[in-house]
Amino acid sequence: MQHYSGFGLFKHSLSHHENWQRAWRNPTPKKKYDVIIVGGGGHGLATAYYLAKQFGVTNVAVIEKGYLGGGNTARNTTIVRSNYLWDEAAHLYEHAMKLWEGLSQDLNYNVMFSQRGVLNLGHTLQDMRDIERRVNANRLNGVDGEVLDPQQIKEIVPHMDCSENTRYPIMGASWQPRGGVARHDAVAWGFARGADSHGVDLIQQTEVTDLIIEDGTVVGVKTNRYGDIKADRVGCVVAGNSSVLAKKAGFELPLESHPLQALVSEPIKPVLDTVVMSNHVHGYVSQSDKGDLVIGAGIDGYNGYGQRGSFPTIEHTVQAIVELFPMFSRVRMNRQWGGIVDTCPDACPIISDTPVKNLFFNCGWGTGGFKATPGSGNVFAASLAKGEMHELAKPFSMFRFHDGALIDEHGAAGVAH
Amino acid sequence: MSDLTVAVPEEKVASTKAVVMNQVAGPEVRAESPLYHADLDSLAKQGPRKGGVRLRENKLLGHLTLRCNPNNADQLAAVERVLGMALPLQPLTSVEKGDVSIRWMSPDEWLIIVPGLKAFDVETRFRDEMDGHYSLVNGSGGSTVLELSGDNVVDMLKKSTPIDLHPSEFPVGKVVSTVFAKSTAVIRRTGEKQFELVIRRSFSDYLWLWIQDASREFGLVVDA
Amino acid sequence: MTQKNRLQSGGRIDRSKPLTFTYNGKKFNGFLGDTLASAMLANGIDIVGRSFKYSRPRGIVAAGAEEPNAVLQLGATEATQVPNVRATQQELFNGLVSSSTNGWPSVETDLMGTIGKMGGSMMPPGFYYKTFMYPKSLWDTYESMIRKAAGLGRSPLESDPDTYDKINQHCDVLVVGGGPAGLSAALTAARSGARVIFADEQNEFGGSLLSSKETLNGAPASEWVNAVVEELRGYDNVMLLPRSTVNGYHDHNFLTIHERCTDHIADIAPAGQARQRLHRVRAKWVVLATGAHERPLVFANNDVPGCMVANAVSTYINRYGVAPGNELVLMTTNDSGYQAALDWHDAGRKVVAIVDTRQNPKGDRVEASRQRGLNLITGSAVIEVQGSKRVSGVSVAPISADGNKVTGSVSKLSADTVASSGGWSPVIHLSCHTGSRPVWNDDVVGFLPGPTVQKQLTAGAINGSYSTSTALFEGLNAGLKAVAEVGLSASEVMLPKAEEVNEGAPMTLFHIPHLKPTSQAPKQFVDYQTDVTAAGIEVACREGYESIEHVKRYTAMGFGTDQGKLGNINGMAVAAKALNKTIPETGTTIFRPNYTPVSFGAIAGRDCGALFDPERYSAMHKWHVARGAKFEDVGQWKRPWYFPKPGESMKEALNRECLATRESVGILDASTLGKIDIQGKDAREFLGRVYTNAWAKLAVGKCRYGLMCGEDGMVFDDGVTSCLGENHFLMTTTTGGAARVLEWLELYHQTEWPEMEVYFNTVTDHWSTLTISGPNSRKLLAELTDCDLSNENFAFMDWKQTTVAGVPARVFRISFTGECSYEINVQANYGMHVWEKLFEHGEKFNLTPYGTETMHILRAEKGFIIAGQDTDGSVHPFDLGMGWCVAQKKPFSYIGKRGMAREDCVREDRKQLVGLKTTDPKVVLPEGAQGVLDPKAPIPMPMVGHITSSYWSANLDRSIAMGFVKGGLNKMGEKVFYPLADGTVVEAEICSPIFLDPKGERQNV
Amino acid sequence: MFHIYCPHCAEYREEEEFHASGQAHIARPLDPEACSDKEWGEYLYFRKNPRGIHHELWVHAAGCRKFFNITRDTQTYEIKEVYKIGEQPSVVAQSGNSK
Repeated sequence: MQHYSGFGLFKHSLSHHENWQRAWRNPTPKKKYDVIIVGGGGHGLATAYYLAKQFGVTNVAVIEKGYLGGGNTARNTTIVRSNYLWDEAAHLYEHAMKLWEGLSQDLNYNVMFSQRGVLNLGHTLQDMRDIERRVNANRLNGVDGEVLDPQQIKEIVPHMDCSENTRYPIMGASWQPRGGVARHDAVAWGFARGADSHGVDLIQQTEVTDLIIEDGTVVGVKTNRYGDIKADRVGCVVAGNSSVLAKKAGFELPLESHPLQALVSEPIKPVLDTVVMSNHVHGYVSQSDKGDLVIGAGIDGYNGYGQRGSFPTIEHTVQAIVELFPMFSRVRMNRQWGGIVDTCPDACPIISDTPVKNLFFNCGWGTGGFKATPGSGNVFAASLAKGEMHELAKPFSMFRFHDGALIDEHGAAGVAH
Repeated sequence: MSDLTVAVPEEKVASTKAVVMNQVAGPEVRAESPLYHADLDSLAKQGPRKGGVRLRENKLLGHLTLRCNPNNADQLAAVERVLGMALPLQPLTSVEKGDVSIRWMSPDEWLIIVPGLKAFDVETRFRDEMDGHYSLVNGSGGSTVLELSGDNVVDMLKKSTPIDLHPSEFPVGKVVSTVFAKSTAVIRRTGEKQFELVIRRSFSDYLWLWIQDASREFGLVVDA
Repeated sequence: MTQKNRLQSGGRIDRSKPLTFTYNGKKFNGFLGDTLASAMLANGIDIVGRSFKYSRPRGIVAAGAEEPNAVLQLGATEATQVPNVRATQQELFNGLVSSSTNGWPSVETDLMGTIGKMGGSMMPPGFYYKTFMYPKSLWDTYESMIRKAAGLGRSPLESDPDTYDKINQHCDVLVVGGGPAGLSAALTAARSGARVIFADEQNEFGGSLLSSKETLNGAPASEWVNAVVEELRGYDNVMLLPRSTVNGYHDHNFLTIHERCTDHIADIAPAGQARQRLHRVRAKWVVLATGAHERPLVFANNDVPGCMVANAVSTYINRYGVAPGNELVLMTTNDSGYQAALDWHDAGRKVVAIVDTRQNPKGDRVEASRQRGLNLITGSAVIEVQGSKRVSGVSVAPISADGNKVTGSVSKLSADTVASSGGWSPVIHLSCHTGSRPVWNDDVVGFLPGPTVQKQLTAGAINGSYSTSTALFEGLNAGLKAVAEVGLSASEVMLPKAEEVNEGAPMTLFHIPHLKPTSQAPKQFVDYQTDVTAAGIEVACREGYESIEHVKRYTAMGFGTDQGKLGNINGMAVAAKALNKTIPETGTTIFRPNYTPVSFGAIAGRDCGALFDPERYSAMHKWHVARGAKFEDVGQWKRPWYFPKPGESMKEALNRECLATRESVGILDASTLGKIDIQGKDAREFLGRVYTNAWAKLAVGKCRYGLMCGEDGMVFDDGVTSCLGENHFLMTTTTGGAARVLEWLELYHQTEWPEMEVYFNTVTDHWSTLTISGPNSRKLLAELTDCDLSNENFAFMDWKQTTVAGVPARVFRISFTGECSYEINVQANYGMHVWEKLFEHGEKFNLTPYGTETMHILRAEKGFIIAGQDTDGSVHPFDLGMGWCVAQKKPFSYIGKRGMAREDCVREDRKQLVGLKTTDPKVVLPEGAQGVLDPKAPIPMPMVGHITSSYWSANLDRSIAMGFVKGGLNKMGEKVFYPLADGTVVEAEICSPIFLDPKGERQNV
Repeated sequence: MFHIYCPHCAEYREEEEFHASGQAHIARPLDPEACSDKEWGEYLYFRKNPRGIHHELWVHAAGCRKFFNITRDTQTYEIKEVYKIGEQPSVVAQSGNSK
């Protein structure tokens, strides 16, 4: 793999950048793989990367119906944090956080992971109880976090209205300094380049039309471009399309795919250095390195695969942002878009074996997918390599919805993010 | 006197076994309508007399919600005996006779508005006249009626509700329950430029604030 | 200051109305009818900004929404700053204050520019992904440098003084775009009597007709435009919306229109007026007549100020009376481009040459040029521009027929303006918003609107129909179809006669070749605003970023505030060439709302500040305010939290309220509790199905507490329900749960058990609920009612109908404090009266008003739960130690029963709610503290449960707490430790949550 | 924003008046006690979530407060039909898209 560095840039500038290698190959698939990963989004590519690099399973293909990282990886608001309430979730997301912290160097691809801190605002007494509860749990779980009062918040976000005379005055916040944002596309591309360099075949523009299942065991996939491709194990990491794929395998999932909308302002000079989130007035905002305010809206209440939602959701979010930052009233909204989030009843993901042998699913991340990307890929890779679920993944079995061992993160996952 | 637990003879309530009480106090007791504290009366005296929107609170009326079966002829007949007019069965329609009016709210729900002092009488007569499965609930304290009119009343309403108010879609007599600002309202057209809003008590201060704001560019006239 | 580029005559500006404005601190003049851009050009302002990445000087290239460079900061005061205003869309007003956004120390002499020149070659697309990684510790420093370069304009730092309106609209036909197609569509629809909304982003209707010299019926086109607009104004079924951009096309024909009401008058709206208004439109049919944008060609140094889109040149001359230079070179691949040269020549300026990339062009405009004796160079292209802050000359060379390479020697021409035309791109943005994928058309050389499920029609240039006569005709047909669809018929509209212009075939060419390979040639810009070059796109493709989405994201093409209106197609063409694919093979380009940016204020509308969210009040709210209550937000309700006396701390107030209530009598405004009237012969059975406990035997006149669970067995609400009559109940819910519970009951009644005879109606707002509680509550109430309050007649958990203070009332003897307690319910109109009467008589008993906090303390002393505080959706009744409230023998398997029997729900070691006494009675545990059994254990520490409720109890003179502990119900007396953030560890003992009066005698006194 | 025909009010209203209440036609098991944890879990949580034709439950929350069913394409968001509780859809997905 061609090493990226400032010096490399200089060297290539002398040859007018004519000699850059491809970031990844464009291979024709083999007839058979040890592991096929369906879905070339961030999670799928991370899974492939760790399978090859950490677990030595290199005979791997990632099959993507569109282009790499073209799903929610390309559509989210790039927030990274690990301050989840319940032990199971906190450990999983903190595992991801630790990987984030060395990811650019590990991949030799700058994913611009920027630990500018994440604030979760509290506007009611119950908000503050929940914040205290979560931050205390985080501390004891080894996740950084503290509870701030309005004065401390004002120091971190001087332009936010922390006064008493708002409809829902800010009473405090939880603060995770290690949280932040990352460059979403770079994460997918960095993992893709890394996986490719370890021999993983990345098959784009190829749709998995069906799963080949022989007496209860998956043995491969059918594709629209290359016919059947055999595999010992198949991992499905297709987010919003998981239910559709599960149906082909003959089972249902406890999932509903909803539109999740987001929007950006025009680029403006830096005015906001941290990520601000509020469950109660329901909005969250950060400012990208390009200068846009990146704003997340809520989830629409209906199922939708249309990658767009309803306008009132946008209106309510913008009202929340203007309530928090009255001065943004004259800043202008540039673009809005939608992703498809596959949500579980308990707002926690499914990383699980399935009723079909050797078929594994990694889905149901709802609004929490991007921040988990390296951790999700890492534990899923471990599970696919061994054929049994990784310790951190076990609590997230799809079968918890039978025995009732749910992990209710609605509080921590309150706002879409 | 105490213990008015049963306001009507036992056999009468047998049909529904529901209790009815006269909830109206005597004249010596001060009753405060939902917008009492907005002091509309003095606004009516001192406020501007010209403007595109006029508002009046028609307060302390009897608000009765009737739930019954529109396919039960006996019940329909009973309603006519009590109110002297038939229930409007067409969706989104209303009827009015004298000081009594009926609004279609849902296939099995009607909002009946009568003078405040008549409420108990009407309730009692319903219990006398009507049999079978139905319910009659007094909500008089929970809502109030706003009469809105003026050349710009439609413009003001268009800022507040997504309902299409064009005469072709919303003729006189039509009634809808819908969202109004961030609350809800029952809107009824009583004239070309005249509407009636039934709003909930706990939202009334917010809605009063909203209506003042939405009317500002046209001028708001408060009537007593 | 003189306007050196202003023509002596012509244009739609009002020369009798001069205006002054400032740009970068300098004063300039313009006229009413100018845009900021036309006025800047009139004054010979070449540089309007510096480019984002390379900091190159940039000038105005277009005349409308597609302008990528002239993006300025507006605003005379801090509070009225507006970032990123497109000068080509901003009407000039007197006193307008503008400045360029990038460039240091100034746009004229910019140091970053030199850095850009040097560093530019080190900044290929995605360079930041390839560097700034080592050493890891320096990333923060690198990033702060990157952020310095971020953004264009700046946000105001003060609150917006203006207001923004929102209005809901409904119509039969919404016509988008006021050009010839839109005008004939609107006219046709209007004459049929249909309800029409006609919107255009510009200050006047007419579209392309305003910026050309063409005639209709032999007269200037504007005459026809005026006539049509006049007629439309006369119809009351037509709403005309100039200065209104249809910026979003949403599902089921819902569109948003952004109207700028006062931006053309001043930078702050006149008193009483909204600055902008957002129209939320529901249209039965939509006619998109949004026109097309001309594509500039991609050639070396095509960003030097003076390089413009051909059509923009015509627009400035014809509409604004401005010739943006003296010596013009026009490069075109098609006939329409010639118009710029003709207009330039007719304006008396020098046309240096018309460079046509086609070998032998023919067509009316070509002929017209020849007749005017213009210098026509065919089969050639402008391969490079000279000049830095303004075009000084061009290099022209012959090119191959396929346009891929330079075939001959280069000649240089002197010029100060270069107009280019690569053909037109239909404005299909709106049709893309609802998910319709555009379709490439080789004849149009552009994307056309794709198939859609919306009730949408298109007319004119958006269909690639560029001639005025076709546009008029398609508009007419769209209008006819739309009104027919809504059941109306239109009287025939006579279309005006447009000039027939014969055009030769255009050449499909986007990227002009250079002597050197693209990678080595001077920069050839594709997307000006994001500094994306043809070479950059080639690098991206070379590196394997092959999908057009990858190319766009890797290079940032199309991510500017113009969303690539000029550049996207050119970029796709360059990528297609690099990948040996066709443009459609490379992918489509999807546009999202907004078409052009919209102020957040306009989207928020009036739902901000005091109107952000309703404040719900009880009938006694004004009294609470007068008493100086502090309020708590519970849902949308403002509930009194506590009633501090002057100078009293919160703790002092709470202690006083708690003691007074237990020692004498306190009063709580409980009106916010949800109340649902339930009638019908099956009401009782229904209660049995939605509550976990038994209801079969509850007698008339009795009350009972109930727990409500979901099908998963988890508690979601609770409250007391009273039997008013045999078939008549009054259910109370939590304040926050009221709406949810009512919908829950309706859901089950309507979808599961429709056969049950029961009706539910909310009476929450109807009743005021005044709760007096404490040993003297009976004495107090006795003074206001003649109801027999003796235990014999009126026992605990009874209710009576009576009168209180002369007001008919229902009084419920139920208690959330454990004291003898009466909940007085009166029609809310009398709430204040009764409340005040209670205080008149309550003085002697030291009647004390208390709020939610004291209510919480008093109930916690009794171990009563608060749904939502002591529950979180993951606990069932047994977890709460409330098995007593779960019926086992009810015949019907009520909601929650099966759920709480699942494997995980019957585990022994589930977290269970218990009481907790701190070893040091003075220490109050913080709510949310997490308990552990071994405070010395290493991180991550195994946690056993958290504190849900914790207070100082003045009555017990110690702290009390409730919380969850794994298997806690079997661990009475055992210790739990709470490690706090400050490093201290609080030790507490597990106990019963009933801290006071365990036998429950006080409530029966 | 959706434009939804309420079968009870008999006219189109804006989405703001409605709540989506998830998949339609999920009958509560008649004898919950007889259900295994698996069966109960599937009743509680497992959904079809189709891409394409979907039958869903909505309530006219700010209007007549009645629940009703909608057949909607979850891809185009096109509403194919609206029908009352107790009625069956006439538009169904081919080849088991929605089964």
